Amino acid sequence: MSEMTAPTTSDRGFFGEAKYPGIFGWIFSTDHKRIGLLYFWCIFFFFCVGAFLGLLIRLELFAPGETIMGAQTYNAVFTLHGVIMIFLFIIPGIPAAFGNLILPIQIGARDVAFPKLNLFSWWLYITGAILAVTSLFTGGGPPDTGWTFYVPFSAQTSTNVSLAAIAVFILGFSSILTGLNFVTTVHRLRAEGMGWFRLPLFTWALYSTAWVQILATPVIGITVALLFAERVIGTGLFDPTQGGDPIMFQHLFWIYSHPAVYIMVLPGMGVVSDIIPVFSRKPAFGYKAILISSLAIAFAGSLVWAHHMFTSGISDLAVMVFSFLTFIVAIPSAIKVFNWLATMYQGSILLDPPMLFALSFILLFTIGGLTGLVLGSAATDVHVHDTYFVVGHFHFVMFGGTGMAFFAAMHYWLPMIYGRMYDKTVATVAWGVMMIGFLILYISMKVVGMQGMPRRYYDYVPEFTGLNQLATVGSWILAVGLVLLFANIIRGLFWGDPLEANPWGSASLEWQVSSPPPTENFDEDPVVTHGPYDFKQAGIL
Amino acid sequence: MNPQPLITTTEAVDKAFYIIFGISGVMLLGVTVVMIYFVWRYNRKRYPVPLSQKNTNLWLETTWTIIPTILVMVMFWYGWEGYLSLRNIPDNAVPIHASARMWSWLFTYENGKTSDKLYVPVGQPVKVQLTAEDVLHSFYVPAFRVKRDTVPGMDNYVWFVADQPGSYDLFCAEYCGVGHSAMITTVEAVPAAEFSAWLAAKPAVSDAGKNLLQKHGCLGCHSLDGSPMVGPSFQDIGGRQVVVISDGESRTLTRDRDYLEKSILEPGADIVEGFPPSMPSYAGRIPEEDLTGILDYLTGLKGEQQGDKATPERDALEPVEAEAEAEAQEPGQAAEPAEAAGPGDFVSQGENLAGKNGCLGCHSTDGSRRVGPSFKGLMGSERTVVKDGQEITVSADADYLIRAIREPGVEIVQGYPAAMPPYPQLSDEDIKALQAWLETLK
Amino acid sequence: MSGHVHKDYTGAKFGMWLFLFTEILLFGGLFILYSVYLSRYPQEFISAGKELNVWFGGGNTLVLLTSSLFVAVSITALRRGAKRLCLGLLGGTIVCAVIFMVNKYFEWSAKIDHGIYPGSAHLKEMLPGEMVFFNIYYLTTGLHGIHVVIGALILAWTMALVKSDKVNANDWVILENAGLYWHLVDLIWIFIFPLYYLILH
Amino acid sequence: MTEEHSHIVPYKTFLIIWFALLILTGITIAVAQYNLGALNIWVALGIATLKAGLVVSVFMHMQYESYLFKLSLLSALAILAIFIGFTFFDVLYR
Ligand code: HEA
Ligand code: HEA
Ligand code: HEC
Ligand code: CUA
Ligand SMILES: [Cu+2]
Repeated sequence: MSEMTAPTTSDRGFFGEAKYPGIFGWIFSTDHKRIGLLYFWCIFFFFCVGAFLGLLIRLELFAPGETIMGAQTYNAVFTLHGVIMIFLFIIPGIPAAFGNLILPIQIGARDVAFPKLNLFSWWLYITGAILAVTSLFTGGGPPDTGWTFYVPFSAQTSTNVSLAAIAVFILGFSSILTGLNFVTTVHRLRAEGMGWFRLPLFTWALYSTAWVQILATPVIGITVALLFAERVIGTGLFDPTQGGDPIMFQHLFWIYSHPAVYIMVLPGMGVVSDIIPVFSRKPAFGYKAILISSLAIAFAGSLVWAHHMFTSGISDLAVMVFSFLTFIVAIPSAIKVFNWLATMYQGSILLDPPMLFALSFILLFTIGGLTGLVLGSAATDVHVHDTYFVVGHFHFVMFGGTGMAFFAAMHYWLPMIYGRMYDKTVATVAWGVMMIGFLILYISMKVVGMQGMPRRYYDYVPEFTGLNQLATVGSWILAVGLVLLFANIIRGLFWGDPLEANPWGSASLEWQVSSPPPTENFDEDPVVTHGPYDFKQAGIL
Repeated sequence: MNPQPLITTTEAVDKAFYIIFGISGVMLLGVTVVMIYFVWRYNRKRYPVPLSQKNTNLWLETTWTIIPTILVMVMFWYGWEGYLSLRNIPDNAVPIHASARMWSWLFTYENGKTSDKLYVPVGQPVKVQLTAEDVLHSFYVPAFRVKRDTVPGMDNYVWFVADQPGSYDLFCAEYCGVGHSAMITTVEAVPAAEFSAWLAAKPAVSDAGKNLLQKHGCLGCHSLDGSPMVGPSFQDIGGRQVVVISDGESRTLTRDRDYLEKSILEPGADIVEGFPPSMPSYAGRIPEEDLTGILDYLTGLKGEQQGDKATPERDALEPVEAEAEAEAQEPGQAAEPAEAAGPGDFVSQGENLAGKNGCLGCHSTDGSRRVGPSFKGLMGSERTVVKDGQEITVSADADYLIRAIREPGVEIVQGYPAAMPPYPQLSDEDIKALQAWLETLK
Repeated sequence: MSGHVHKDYTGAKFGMWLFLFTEILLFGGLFILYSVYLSRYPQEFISAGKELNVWFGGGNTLVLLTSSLFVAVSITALRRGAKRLCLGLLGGTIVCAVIFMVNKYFEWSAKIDHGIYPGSAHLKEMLPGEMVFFNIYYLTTGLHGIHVVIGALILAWTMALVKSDKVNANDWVILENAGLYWHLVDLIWIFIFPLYYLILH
Repeated sequence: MTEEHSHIVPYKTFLIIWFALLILTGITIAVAQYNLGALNIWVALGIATLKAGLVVSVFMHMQYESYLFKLSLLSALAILAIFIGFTFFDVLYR
């Protein structure tokens, strides 16, 4: 790419200039990097809270009967764990944090298309988060519905579901604004020479995701709004005694929430697609196939929602159609996996932490995805639906997939943003510990699910004790790994060694600016002369 | 629909499992091996400079699009085939009705017999009709690979066949609130002969009464199985308590014979709470003898229920049940048979009521904590309860029991949620029976 | 590209359109429910639909279509330099919005006086399909009403901008976007009207 | 930014469209008085779609916008149609 600014690490870049003093310089800043960091740290914080709750769940399930909390508390805890992880961590995770930080620089823009809207969307996020937290301590106490809010239970329970519904509505709005911003940015603000097929795959992934955010999220908005109306004014659109149909709630819920799982994973795939070429020193194999599969997943992902409802009493025809389409969506994912592997072929592979996380994404996502196929198949889903097998599946794809991609992005890009490097050895050790804990934890869940242990069970029959204990022990190992990982990266970002220029040897635009990047990213408008993986032209090879 | 010999649901589903796991295993192994191999083979230590910059190969890309497509189609097909086996009920399936509510199951057999465990004959398919009384639940028997939600306002079903006698876990798999994980019971598969003996042990509901109800169209609005339709269900109606609205005032009545007669002849006088005043009067439209027949039947429905599980049929099942308990060892799922049989019918009637009304979904009998306090050692003890925000101590006597069941929201046992629903349908007599049984749980 | 010098009109409009898509899908959720329940309870929807007054609905249709015309013309007016006309038309649109809401108020209060509103005792006596019809009717028109109010507020704000020449013949994209929003409100109503008020008379 | 000064639509066009919209409204109301069975809903929807089309293309200037706009609108509507349509795989065949 164009050599316009010699990468330097001396000045403090965008950290140095602020419109307002102190904290206001952050929470009123419209700079995409500052907003990105606001998002990042909030999301990071909520991940820690959510993970801590996950730890509590595991402790309770260490033995049958009451271990550390009562049934009502347990139900509130897993609901909160799910809501935090989904709406506060994983959906905004990569797009809002890393998308904001990286996307504009990657395509040679000075900011996103609507900087004020971007700031507003962060405010919405934080408002939603505060409301979600408030719902724990007000009204009838913490919601106990599970993150799926199924009626009629959610319409009847005396806990504070109404406030949680408002929170979800607002968070959805925030997610929409981020998506809207990215689509417009990609269409309008690409630098000169940045043709569509020179966009980094991370940008492509975010672009596909953004469309899903725009077109699917409103549906969850209306769904929770209807739930709110059902609770507050008694419009019984889902209430069978008023002629409503509870199954319709599930349709509306999953019309959003299935596409949402691709909102969760597509950006992660984008991160992996950007990291693997850099650490293999090879252009992304099948660039077009990967970007087309991103778009295909975004589109086809909107057609399969009812696979969450195979046992609910939907028609057999619907079961057939949705099962069939579910398998179709697996194909673009498969294409990506194969392309990533092919990228490594005949490369020059360096196992630095970002690459380690990217590779564990491939492994864990494949395991999670393949168990997704078990769920997509009608007969087998009947057995494992709403068991720990499903819990295992989604932790593999969400934590093992997107979570790992999030960590990969942290280790890959944050040094560039902060201008400092973490300790790679510690990161590698932490990664190893995490992987061991992860596999023990979630494989046990899948096995106990196959044996028939239903999910959202506060208590279980004694046959399941052994595997549950194994899982709990796994969660401790995982916890050790995570704490080490986080401590290391925080230490590195604030107190680590100054970063050398373009440390990973990437050909993409975001590594050509100085680090930390200056406020408007580029001193003069960049002109792009080669693709993001063209290591030869970039002078890296 | 099913080819002979009958394949069990377990076999039908497991076939799909093997195929999908098989393919997945191969793919996973392939991906992992290739990944590790590349990392080792093309490590930067070995190749500081990549061997090539190749980034596309149409032939390869087509192959790895087509092969997965074929593989997933295979998976889809077997999954769908297995699903069809779950949906196509064999002709000779025994119909049983399952009603799910927070947080217990009630099974009703064709002859009107009810039970809180699901008894099925070995080797013969059963079709379980599923309804829900409050929120979503899900009928799940892992051993038979069947699961189906119970949805309010909707009729679902599952079928399965048990090919081995035994006791199999039956879980509620759809989250339904605080008692969700306690909504467990068992499928008791017993030899066909034993099953028929058990089923017959109690006189079936007389058909004559049912025919009369049918004839006069009562069953268009009232069910016999406990599910509310336009009007309240006839199940367990005689003698039970009911809250009615008379002239805008709400009061509690016992559904004795006179009440029932008045409800038929003058339906507008007392309206059962929660139902519309839409029943027409039958005064002059029902012959005297038919009315008598109906009243006998309605009051009798209760009498028969109470006789349920009297000694003969218990005997018939004794061995199986003992065996089941030895195997499952579930705390509090069933009281010790010896104890129940002890002080006579009254006690076993109480136990039976506790099972059927779902008390055991929330209360254990072995001292362990569930949603509510354990029944063990309850009667006669000192209880700390919260009333109007004040902590007070009361002793658990007969009167306390009545208060606890009629108005559970008034005195809340300290440390427990106010989650127990009121039970207006339990008559004073029922509560006495419950008490007699509770007394035995020292 | 020197994005920071000029305003990116196309970008701004495109962003607005994207936002309109989300609005369409928000209402889309209600239309999904409508279609499902219509197919389940065709007779009840007809009998319940008869209770709605075509004149209220039809009147409001005229009001909204006219207001849309005003907004559309106001943009041309502004661009041709007729600022007074533009302001007048925008004022007219807001008046239309008020008429619409007053009309809606009378319509709703007539219904509520008849005891037809979500959760009412009278509603509970109706057939299930009719209950669904009225519930979804209140939700849809209610949500639409909220949009009318928001739209009017946006237009009022735009008027202020036009007045102070912040929005002018050379820089009118805010007016354009406010107009787009208002047209969306009209668009939704174009579908609500036949589906609720005219269903098989 | 070349397309800054896009088409200025003359007043007359708007008036014509407005008039057409009124007529179409009249037609829907008129048609609704006849019982066409299941066809009623489709006729009503058809006319509504026509009206919406006029509003979108002229009042909202879609007609003068680039392909990107048109294509996006089309995808949004297609997705909505899919959401409704696919739900019927369940609802119609239960
Ligand atoms: C990041 C989020 C994410 C992702 C990416 C996925 C991906 C997939 N999911 Fe998952 N899913 C969830 C999150 C996610 N899911 C969540 C949160 C739930 C539970 C919600 C709740 O109830 O609380 C859930 C539940 C869920 C169900 C419902 C289960 C039930 O409740 O009964 C189903 C059923 O079909 C399903 C299927 C799939 C499939 C087929 C994929 C596919 O996209 C996977 C595709 C990937 C691969 C197939 C692996 C890679 C491919 C290869 C290595 C090639 C070789 C493979 C072939 C032979 C093709 N998922
Ligand atoms: C991205 C999403 C995500 C992630 C990362 C996780 C992470 C974890 N989850 Fe999560 N989980 C969900 C999303 C996620 N979960 C969802 C959506 C549900 C469904 C909810 C529902 O049913 O409605 C669910 C449900 C769920 C269940 C099922 C509950 C039930 O059905 O009864 C269980 C049970 O074990 C569980 C466990 C865990 C564990 C042990 C972790 C671990 O990975 C956590 C690892 C972390 C640690 C062990 C702690 C590390 C410590 C720190 C980071 C420092 C913290 C410090 C301070 C707070 C000061 N989760
Ligand atoms: C929804 C779960 C639930 C069901 C079903 C239920 N209970 Fe309870 N029960 C509770 C809870 C929770 C409490 C404690 C709070 C309270 O006192 O109301 C309780 C309290 C009681 C008490 C007072 C106990 C004490 O420790 O003082 C009695 C007696 C009782 N229940 C009897 C019954 C009987 C008999 C039935 C069945 C007919 C039944 N319950 C069904 C949840 C339930
Ligand atoms: Cu009943 Cu869960
Ligand atoms: Cu899904």
